Amino acid sequence: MSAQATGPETLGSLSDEPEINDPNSKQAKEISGKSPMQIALGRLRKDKIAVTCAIIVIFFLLVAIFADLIAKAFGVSLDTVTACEVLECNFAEPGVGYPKTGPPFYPFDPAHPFGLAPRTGADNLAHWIYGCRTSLMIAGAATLFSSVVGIVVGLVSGFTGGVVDKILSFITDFFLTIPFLLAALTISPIIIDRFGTSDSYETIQIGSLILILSLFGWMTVARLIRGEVLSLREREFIHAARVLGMPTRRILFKELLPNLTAPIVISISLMLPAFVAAEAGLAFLGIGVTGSASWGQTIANAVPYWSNYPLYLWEPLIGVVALVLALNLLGDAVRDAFDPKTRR
Amino acid sequence: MFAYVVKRLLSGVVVLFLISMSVFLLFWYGPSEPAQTICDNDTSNRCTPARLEVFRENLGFNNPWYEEYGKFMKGVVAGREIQFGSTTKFDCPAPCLGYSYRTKAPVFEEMKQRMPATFSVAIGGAFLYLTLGIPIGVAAARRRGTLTDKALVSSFLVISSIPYYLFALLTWLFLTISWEIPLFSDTGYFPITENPAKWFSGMFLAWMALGAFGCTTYTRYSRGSMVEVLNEDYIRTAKAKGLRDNTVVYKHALRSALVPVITIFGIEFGTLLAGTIFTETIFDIDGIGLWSLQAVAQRDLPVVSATALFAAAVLIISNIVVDVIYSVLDPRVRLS
Amino acid sequence: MTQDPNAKVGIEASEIGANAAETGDRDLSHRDTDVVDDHEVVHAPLDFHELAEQGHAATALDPDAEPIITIDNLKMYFPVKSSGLVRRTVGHVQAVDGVSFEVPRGGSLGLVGESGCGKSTTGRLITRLYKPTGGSMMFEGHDLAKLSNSEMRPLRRDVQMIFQDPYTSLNPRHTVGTIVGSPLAVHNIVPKDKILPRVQELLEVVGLNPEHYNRYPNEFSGGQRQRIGIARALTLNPKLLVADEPVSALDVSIQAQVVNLLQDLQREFDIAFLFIAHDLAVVRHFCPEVAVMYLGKIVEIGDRDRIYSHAHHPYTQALLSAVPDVKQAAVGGRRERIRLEGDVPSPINPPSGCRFRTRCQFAQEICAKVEPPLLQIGKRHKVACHFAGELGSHPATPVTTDLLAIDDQGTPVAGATPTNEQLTIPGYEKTWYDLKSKQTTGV
Amino acid sequence: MTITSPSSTSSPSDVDGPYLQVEDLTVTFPTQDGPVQAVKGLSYSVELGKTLGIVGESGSGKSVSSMAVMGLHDAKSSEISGSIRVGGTEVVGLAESRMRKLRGNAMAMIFQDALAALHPFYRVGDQLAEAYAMHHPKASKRDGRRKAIEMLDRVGIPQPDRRVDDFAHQFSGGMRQRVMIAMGLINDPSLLIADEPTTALDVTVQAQILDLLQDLQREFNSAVIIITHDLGVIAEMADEVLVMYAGRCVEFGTTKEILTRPEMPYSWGLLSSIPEVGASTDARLIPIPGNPPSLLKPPSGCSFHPRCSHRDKVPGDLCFTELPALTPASNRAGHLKRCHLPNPEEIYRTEVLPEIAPDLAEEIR
Repeated sequence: MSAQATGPETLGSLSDEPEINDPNSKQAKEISGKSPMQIALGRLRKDKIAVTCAIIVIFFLLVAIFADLIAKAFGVSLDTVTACEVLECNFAEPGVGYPKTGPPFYPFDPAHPFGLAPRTGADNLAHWIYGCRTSLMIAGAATLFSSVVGIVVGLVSGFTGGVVDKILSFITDFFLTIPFLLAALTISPIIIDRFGTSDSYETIQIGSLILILSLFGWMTVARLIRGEVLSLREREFIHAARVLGMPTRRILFKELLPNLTAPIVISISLMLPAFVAAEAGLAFLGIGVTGSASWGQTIANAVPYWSNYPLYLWEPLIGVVALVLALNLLGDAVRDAFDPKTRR
Repeated sequence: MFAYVVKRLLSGVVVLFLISMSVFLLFWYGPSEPAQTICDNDTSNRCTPARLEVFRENLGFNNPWYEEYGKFMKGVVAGREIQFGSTTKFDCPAPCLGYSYRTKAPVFEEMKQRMPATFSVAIGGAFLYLTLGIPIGVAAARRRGTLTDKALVSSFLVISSIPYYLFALLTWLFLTISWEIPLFSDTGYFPITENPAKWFSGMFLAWMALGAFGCTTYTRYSRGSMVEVLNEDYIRTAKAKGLRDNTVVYKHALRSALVPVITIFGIEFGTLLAGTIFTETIFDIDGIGLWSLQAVAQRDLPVVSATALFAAAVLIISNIVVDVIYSVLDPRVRLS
Repeated sequence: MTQDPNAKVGIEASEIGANAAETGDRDLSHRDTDVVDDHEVVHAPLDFHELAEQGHAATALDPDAEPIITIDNLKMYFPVKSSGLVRRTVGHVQAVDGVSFEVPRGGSLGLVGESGCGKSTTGRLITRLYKPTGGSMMFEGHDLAKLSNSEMRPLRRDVQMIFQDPYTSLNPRHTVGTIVGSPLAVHNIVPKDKILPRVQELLEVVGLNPEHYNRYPNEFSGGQRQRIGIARALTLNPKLLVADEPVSALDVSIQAQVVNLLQDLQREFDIAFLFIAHDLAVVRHFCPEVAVMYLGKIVEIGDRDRIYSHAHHPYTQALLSAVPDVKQAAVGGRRERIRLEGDVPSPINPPSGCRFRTRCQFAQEICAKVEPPLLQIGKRHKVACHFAGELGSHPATPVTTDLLAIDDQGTPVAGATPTNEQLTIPGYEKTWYDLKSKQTTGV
Repeated sequence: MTITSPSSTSSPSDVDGPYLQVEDLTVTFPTQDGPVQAVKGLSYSVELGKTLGIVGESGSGKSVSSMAVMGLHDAKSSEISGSIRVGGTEVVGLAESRMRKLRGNAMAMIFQDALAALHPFYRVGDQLAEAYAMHHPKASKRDGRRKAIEMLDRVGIPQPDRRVDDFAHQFSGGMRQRVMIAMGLINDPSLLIADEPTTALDVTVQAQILDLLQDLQREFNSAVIIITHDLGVIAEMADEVLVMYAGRCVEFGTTKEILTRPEMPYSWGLLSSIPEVGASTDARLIPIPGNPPSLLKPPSGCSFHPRCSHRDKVPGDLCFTELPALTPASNRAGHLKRCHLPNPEEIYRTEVLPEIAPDLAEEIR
């Protein structure tokens, strides 16, 4: 009796649904295996909130990527203007320094759809668009760097154990003991002053901000990954890989790493919104990005004008809140999709 | 347990040492001249290069860093003398964290003055969000799956997803600027010993902002933790004993559910105590957070390093306290 | 490789959900990922007689088989650290302490004992998941205990392992094809395009649908996953398989499927098994030879009949009497049961002398003083007990005194020399010590 | 180490009617993929002083049914219909406050995983005393503690007055299960449900626990339900056996009847798929093919037909289309089976037994 020869013929008697039992049938071939990742994505696709949030995030991403094109299409730019050309420069009267066109005192001006900033006369829309780019660029790069560092540290310390683990854990704990905000406040101006020559000031500032955020962002990933590796290491499939004679590098990257997708995706989903918020927060305190457009900086500038010109504050504020909210809710949905036990 | 605490304290001291050294080095090799700040602040004279050089010399910036760091450490342990300008000499008893370049006041004294403000903000806020968040979370967990639960959880999720400082900022803008509600309009720190009513009304808005925001996150933590515990086998055992629902929930489930919440709380409370920078900045409360922000902007090295050390010390201690509490709450945990 | 028709046990699989419902709403959450499809090769008979034909009686012993692996005085001590400021090593868990045995080529040795007795550690030492503290493991001229990891690699093809938990022994992120084929890729045995056919062949051997190589483990039931684990172990054509509790995590009716499959594979591919289990009945069925472990030591070893019908060690006797017996009860009444008091002592500080003495009703002074040697008392039967004897006829005086040159209290006798030379030999001698005549005899 | 003499498991019952009576019990869990009927039309009864064994694979509904007896299913996520009478009180639909008075008092339950089932943060003594105090509102704290020590002593825990202040994790597996039993018996319940009480334990410890349960039952004269997948445990403990498959009772009878003259192919399969320590080495191990069925889409007709190797002996496609009724087996009182086979007794004797126990088959012939 050979399987190939007799396989299909004997099927009928065994099942009430013989057509599905046939291993060679069309259905069986179409239903190819679903990895846990695919299952999670499938769950995510059915989640309406997740889809909405993803659309919002994609919108901001597009704005950030095509900032130049969009600004050109609206005919706005970051260029500094002579303030008194667009602002009311009469210092003796009330409404000092408010724009001559558009909000808050004049009707909508299509040349400046978001209005103009008081005191400087800068275009709000241009600042908003480039602020979005700054925000996502910094948050994205910081997330990337801290994930890579965190994953490597977590993998190594979890898998090797012993002295290496002790040293890496001490470093992780050390960085966790440093209050992030204070450290960022202290370090960022120093780095900027140190390396910021006048022509590349803006790039240096953004770079140093990314560095600082990454410097204080990797520990949670490292801890998460380490914990996960410690529990995975005791799973029998890792023993099986050892018994098969798999080299350690292969075990780390082929056996362990694929099982870390969930914690990695989860920590990215937590980091991205946190970094967007942190970037804006530092700028709000006057210590983050000051050389180029940033939502946080605009918010700080707009607070004194709140009573007369609330729109000036609302624009960047809604930008930050919408982006952070969408990222957070999406992250929450992602976490649910990967771990159905924590379902709300 | 005692050995454990000692061990942790020792490693905490090492961490503090490393942090103070890093701050010191950062400023030492940092680009901006700390002497410039103190020279500019010396309002009686214009800062000439010659005067700057005097300040450099006096502050020890012409000596190697380890020499100065040694002096600093000696000051912390035994106190020392500090000289500003050519004439003024100050005696700085231990623990000497130096004199502020800006105000020329001893840093330790200034810090002591500002601590009550920060502690008032942190303790009041934490009290509010715990007393609100945990009961709401427990109630939601008991009604899990119902419409109320879902509505509550999703609305709290939305609120807690907003960056805290924007939440606080909007609270302040609306309540004091737009609506000018009297109770909230006079924010700031007034010592409780002088005028408790004024202290209360000055703190109230900050507490509200911290409490309302923190309550949403703590509701979610405690709800999640509670839901998990309610699925445990020993809860089924408790029910099988014939215990009342309330006994099951409040005696058997709540104790286990609180353990992870307390862990998170301990660490976050440490961060709060270490300096509520945003809260103090937005509500104009003169505490450690605001102080450190100003010091950074002014390159006031002694103040920055003092706040960094203070913050780290608070975090280390709160971590140890959390671990000890954990081992008391959960008899399975043995500290080693 | 020829196909054994017995290998394909007929299966109709169905979607699962059953496990979840057993405990009510508590476990329903994982149900949607735990869908089981029809993965098994579906052409076995549902006729009882054919089914019975495919079932097996207990495996028989081949007394002339050469040993494939010889374990001699194997030791594994895990350090225990103190909990002070300075973490010193304050003791050792003596998980395995001087174990010696042989596994015959193509045969199977069962390793039984209660949890914590060191049987799983022994299995992991042989597969070199741990490096032994001492002793030797001779396998085809190599001492596995001394090899470095890289020297061990080529030998791993010959020594493979089947794991207990079908849910954690398969990497959830890999397809079945990758899991079963990875040994080939690791050892670079066949070209890449030959891996898939080999994988499909193996899946068929273990009774799974070879078309389902691209499925993920979460789509299979526990029994099917265990088959995948077995296929992976078979990929490299091993000569020795360490099976660590291979059926204890499975449902009763599935256990028999897997035991039959293992018997088929053993016959067809001539694989030697070290079969580790706590279920004495399954071990009796699968293994013609059995070793009983207690606290890191073998207390009794012998062929099936000697262990199950003529046990001489009080622990073996207690263990056997504790197993509930269906047919006995069905015929009427219960067997006599030996009740063991207390718990197994800590392996960090095991009792002196005989480790079982703290729970043994026959224990005397000598048991605390002198450790009983694993003495050969029959053609294929060794026991480590001063008072070895069949149930109800344990001797009143120690049987080992002459051999060890000690008196009844365990004190060395001046002038006398120990006479027994074969105490730690892994296999069996041609001659043995006859308990009745107290003489060394042979056939 | 002592040798205990074999004992008979039955003791005379002096109450009229069974203490627990379950009739037509159905438990349904609504899920996203549709309702799951975990228990369907189950009826059984247990008298005081008697032990009923419930046996089946995972997913057969054995735990679900006894959780329903204890009223431990969440009303929001389960639907229970039928009738459960405990000592004459109808439990289905009973108000929670009255149900609570029965739970832990008239009936108690012992769970499989004692480490998970005991609260990790409270001393075992306090947990025991709590169970006592709940149903003895007048008892003082000291009474509760004394009772706890007394119960720990009763279940054979050495130094009970010291161990009463230990936590669950400080006990060994067997001792922990004894604590669990002490907690179940502290209010002298008339009905005790033991859900896989020895599954996670070693054989020697299992033997201790089973002996203990039997001694205590004789002493307390309670009705006991023991749930297990191990026929050996059933054989030693139970007076009567209920075999469950896919949520239904498929065979019921005295232990001796079920183990010597089973009349349902699933019971045969259970007997043939486990090896025996004492059986002949010629006995074959014959598995039940396939896997347990899904409760979401249970098979048509007889739930067992997809795995049944005797269904071709039933005329027509009865097994595929029609659910067999629970009918009396070959004229012996109290033995019920759910099967279409016309002559199961003969098939078992002539076909099955010679394969799985050649020695026994010889004897009977």
